[in-house]
Amino acid sequence: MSLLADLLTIVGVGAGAFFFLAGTVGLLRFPDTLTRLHALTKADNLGLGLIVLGLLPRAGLSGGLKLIVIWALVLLASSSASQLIARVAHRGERER
Amino acid sequence: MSLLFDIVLSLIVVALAVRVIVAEDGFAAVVSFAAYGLLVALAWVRLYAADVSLTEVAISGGLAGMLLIGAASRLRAIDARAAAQRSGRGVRLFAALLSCGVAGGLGLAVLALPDPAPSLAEAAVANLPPTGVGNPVTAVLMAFRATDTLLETVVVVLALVGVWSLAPDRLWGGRPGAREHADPNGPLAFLARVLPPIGVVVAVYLLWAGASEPGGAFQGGAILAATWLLVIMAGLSDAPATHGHGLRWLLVAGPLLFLAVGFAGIWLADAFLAYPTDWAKALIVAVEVAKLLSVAAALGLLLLGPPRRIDTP
Amino acid sequence: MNGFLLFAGSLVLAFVALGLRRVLRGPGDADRMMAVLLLGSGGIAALLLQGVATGMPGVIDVALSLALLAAFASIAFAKAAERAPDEAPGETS
Amino acid sequence: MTAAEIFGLCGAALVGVGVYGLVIAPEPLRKLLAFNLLGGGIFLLFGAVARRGAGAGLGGDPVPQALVITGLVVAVAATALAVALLLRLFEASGDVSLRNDPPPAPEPES
Amino acid sequence: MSAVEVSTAGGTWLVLAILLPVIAMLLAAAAGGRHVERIALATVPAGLAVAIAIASGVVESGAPLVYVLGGWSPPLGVALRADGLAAAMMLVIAVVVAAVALFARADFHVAAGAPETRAPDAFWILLLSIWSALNAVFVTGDLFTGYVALELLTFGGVPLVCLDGRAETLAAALRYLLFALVGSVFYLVGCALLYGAGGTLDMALLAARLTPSPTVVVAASLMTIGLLAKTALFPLHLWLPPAHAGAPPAASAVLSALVVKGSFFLVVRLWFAVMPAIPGGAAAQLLAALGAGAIVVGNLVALRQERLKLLVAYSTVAQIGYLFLMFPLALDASGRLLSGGALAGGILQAMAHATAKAGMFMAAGLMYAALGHDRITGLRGIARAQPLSVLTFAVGGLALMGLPPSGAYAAKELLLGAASASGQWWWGLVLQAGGVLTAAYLVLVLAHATAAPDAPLAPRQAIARGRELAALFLALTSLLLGLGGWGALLPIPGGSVSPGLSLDGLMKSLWPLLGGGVLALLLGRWDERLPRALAGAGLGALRRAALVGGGALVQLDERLRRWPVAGLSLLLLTILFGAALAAGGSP
Repeated sequence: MSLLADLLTIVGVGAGAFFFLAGTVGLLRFPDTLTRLHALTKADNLGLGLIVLGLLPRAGLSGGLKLIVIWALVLLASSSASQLIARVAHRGERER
Repeated sequence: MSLLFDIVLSLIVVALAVRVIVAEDGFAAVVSFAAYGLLVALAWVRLYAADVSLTEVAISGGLAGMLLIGAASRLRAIDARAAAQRSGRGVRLFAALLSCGVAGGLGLAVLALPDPAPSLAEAAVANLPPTGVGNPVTAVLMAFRATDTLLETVVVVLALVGVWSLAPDRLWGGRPGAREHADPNGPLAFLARVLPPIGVVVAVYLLWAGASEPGGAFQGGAILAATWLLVIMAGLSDAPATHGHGLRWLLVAGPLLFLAVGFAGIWLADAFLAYPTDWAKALIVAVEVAKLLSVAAALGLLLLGPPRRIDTP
Repeated sequence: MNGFLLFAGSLVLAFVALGLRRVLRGPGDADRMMAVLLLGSGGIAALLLQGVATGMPGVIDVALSLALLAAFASIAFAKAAERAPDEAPGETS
Repeated sequence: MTAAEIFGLCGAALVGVGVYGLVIAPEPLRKLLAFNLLGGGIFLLFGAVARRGAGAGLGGDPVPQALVITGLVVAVAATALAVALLLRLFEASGDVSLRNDPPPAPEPES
Repeated sequence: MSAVEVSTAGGTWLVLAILLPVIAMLLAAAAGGRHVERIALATVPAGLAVAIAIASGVVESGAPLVYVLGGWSPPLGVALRADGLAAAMMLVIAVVVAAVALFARADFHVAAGAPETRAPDAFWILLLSIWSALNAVFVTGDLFTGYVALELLTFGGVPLVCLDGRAETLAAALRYLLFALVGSVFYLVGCALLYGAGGTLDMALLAARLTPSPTVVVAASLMTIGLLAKTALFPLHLWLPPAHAGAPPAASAVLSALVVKGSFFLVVRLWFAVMPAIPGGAAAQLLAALGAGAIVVGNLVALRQERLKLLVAYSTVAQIGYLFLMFPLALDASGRLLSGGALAGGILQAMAHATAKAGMFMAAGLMYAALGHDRITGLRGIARAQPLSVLTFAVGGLALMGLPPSGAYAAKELLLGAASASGQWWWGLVLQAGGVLTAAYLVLVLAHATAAPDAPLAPRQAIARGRELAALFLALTSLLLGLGGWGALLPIPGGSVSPGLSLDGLMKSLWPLLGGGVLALLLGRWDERLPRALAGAGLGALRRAALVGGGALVQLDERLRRWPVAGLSLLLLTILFGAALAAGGSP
């Protein structure tokens, strides 16, 4: 059981870290603002989700609940924030 | 391993700080500053100061970040003009030299701090029981050095009076900020409907947790203020008129209750701002609740700025 | 295991810090804001890993506050950007 | 080397960067950012002092930590006042340069 | 750990001194409208009574009053302590606040039934907060509480500068705020380092615990320079002239007489109460050298001003310089108190300046109100139209110049005595020269004000007699301050200082007037008649030469007041002070 939990932690956290790497690469390499934005939000939502998943077995009940709330908040925030940023970027391009 | 982490974190923080100063673009400087604030919050965790980290996140990251980003966008027009007045190379070099001298002196002072370090940690823990709270930082803020905290809440109110006094005469007592016309179906309005309940819960939680764990009225108040500003920015509720009596009493309620409890201490516990042992925790929590509301209102209004419009009947 | 968590935290932080080069490059303000957004989630991840690994009280609460306030910088940015063109100096003086 | 020393030196460096910016930056908003960097550096110095004073089961001396919390609130109030002043000056004059001394307070038209 | 400190009888007054204005300020902010003025005016007598109670308590017990806040004694808690210095300062500040409040009623009155207006609301609240902050600075025994009080003082002072909302005053306020903030954070760094070195921020405990070390040297130099920036000691005075000259008269009086005294007093505390074991001989000489620079540049640039309020503001720059002459006279090479007389002289000088300068700014404001301008060359006839205002200006100027029995005279005697006792004749010379320089602008203004007008002057606005009397009262207070003796509160050798009311003493102090007259003739602004008269007397070349010198000083002052230059001076001085302190440490 504990082995299984440890395995979940290692896989989850490792994969999460990888997605953060992917998000960074996307932010730096992708050609224009909107594609960068897409890549970024996908990657960091997924990355944080996987890390939270990996940490769940080690966090206890109330701690785990908090972790999930945090993830949900980040999902909410980043989707709205990216929409807002996208609007600004879109308008900026039209004006240019 | 963790030392390496600290070193890398410090280097990134300093690099970001340098960029804040030397960035050509004013907005890039502000954004770098926001990133810097985030990383400093991590540094506080590394320094075993979760209370400070919470404050840094809520106040510097949340409120100051919003404030500065807003200001940078509005001042964009004159940014280039101001930047053209950059000092000559010689002056910059001389300034850099002197700054290095000051920083070097400070570094020397840090390394020369005495060993073993003097500390009040033991005294604080030993005197914790009569205050009734479990978090030593809260005990320092609310009991051992409560006077500083009291004066600080007054400072916040005074800063707000100062900001309001910048309004043109005819707008005195009016509402701060521009009138928001928000898209009721946009992402902002959506956030402004979903987040406030969570924000209130988190603020109250931080206040409640503050008695025994990291947290407290300032952190909770800052989060409450940010939540309030979100609702205003989304256009779901207008900024309040600054002549309102309810608002003004709310602003001073925290410091006034603090003062009242302080003076009651002269009779009940033989000293100003002393708490009778049995009542200590209840009184501290009561003051914290009032402070939470006052601080939230004051910080929110500080960010909204001076009154800018008068209601036309 | 705790060592692994701390290491992963450092790694995530290092990755997102690299993304900060976008702040320098731009070209638009939107690109700059994105880098901060990424740093925010990365910071939260690093805090969670720290908090679970060390068990220090309050660290998870820091992450919670950060998550709550993560969107605020972007909101302030969007608001300011939509207001900027229609405001000229001298308006209220 | 300890974490306290590392962040203490980091604080010292931030103070250096901050004062440089305050002296050199021509834009007032940048000066304000520099002031905040300077303040942040000082708070980190407090943090380093607090960490050195760890004891009695605490990771740091709570007194300097509490002082930093007070200081942060004061600093944000100062920043808000300065921003309000800056924006008001911008509205009133369309310029916010502080580099050269403005002719001090000419008489209002009588 | 030291023995637990306990509150003394009457210690509660110290709490009231800080918090009475705070309570009033909070109530005023909440109630708004007419209540603001009423609450403020009701607080004035109460605050005055508290200051008197504290002073009499100190005199009676012959020891500082102490209050341990919350019963938590230092090092963990905070103690308030009022010694004689604090009690004397609080007394004078209370008197000035009372007079300013009476004076300001005309400008910031809200009539019955009128809607709430901005400037009165803000002014009274800011005045109360400044009073509270100053009392906190005077009685605090804790460095960090001092920091919070300093910030309270700054936040109270800055909005006063731009109370009338003109762009120029907004710019002046922004400069003031930014520079004052730098000053505060420099002070704060020192707090962090001293806590790291001593494990407390309590002044008395730190004094016992600190030993010379690089940490303490760096802390001391940063704190000193930070406080100097807030006090506007030359060459860190970039913000003062525009800020003090642009504000409304009541606000100028508060800013010039009161606000700068807060940071000055903390310098005194730092050097005399916190670091008695830190050898600061060379650094003290440096402090006084800056003071001497302030006296020369401030006074001479004041002579070249076109406007009366700017002249008075520059004279404040000079007077701040006087305050720092006491450091090398009062401290010996190892940093311990050598001459209580010099310390008492410095504090008396601060008290004399607070009263005289407030009165002079108010008088200048009244002349402005009557004339609609304050050009010095346009003052002709004002002495006939407004004799009391001109008299106030004259009395204030004479008091600052050191005419017996003024506070400045007593201060000068004490400082001169200390200078000759310690063989530092050069500071005695500066003190004497300062009197001549002060006399110069006094003569200049009075010569213009008393000249016959070309046409009878019709005041634009009737000036209430009460306002003139409030200003005159302050100037007279300064002139009669030396009669107070002060030995009960200040460490004066022999118990009291002679008021110097002999014919001989009076004659001696009139000499500076003569010298000042010559300087005013050579350097002042006059209309065409005078230069022609001088040329007729063969002195034209001399005046031209003097004007070239004066012009160079004005140029120098302008350069120094540019932002980057002032910033560089700040850093350079910090490093110089550090070096001076470090040099003093290694014998």
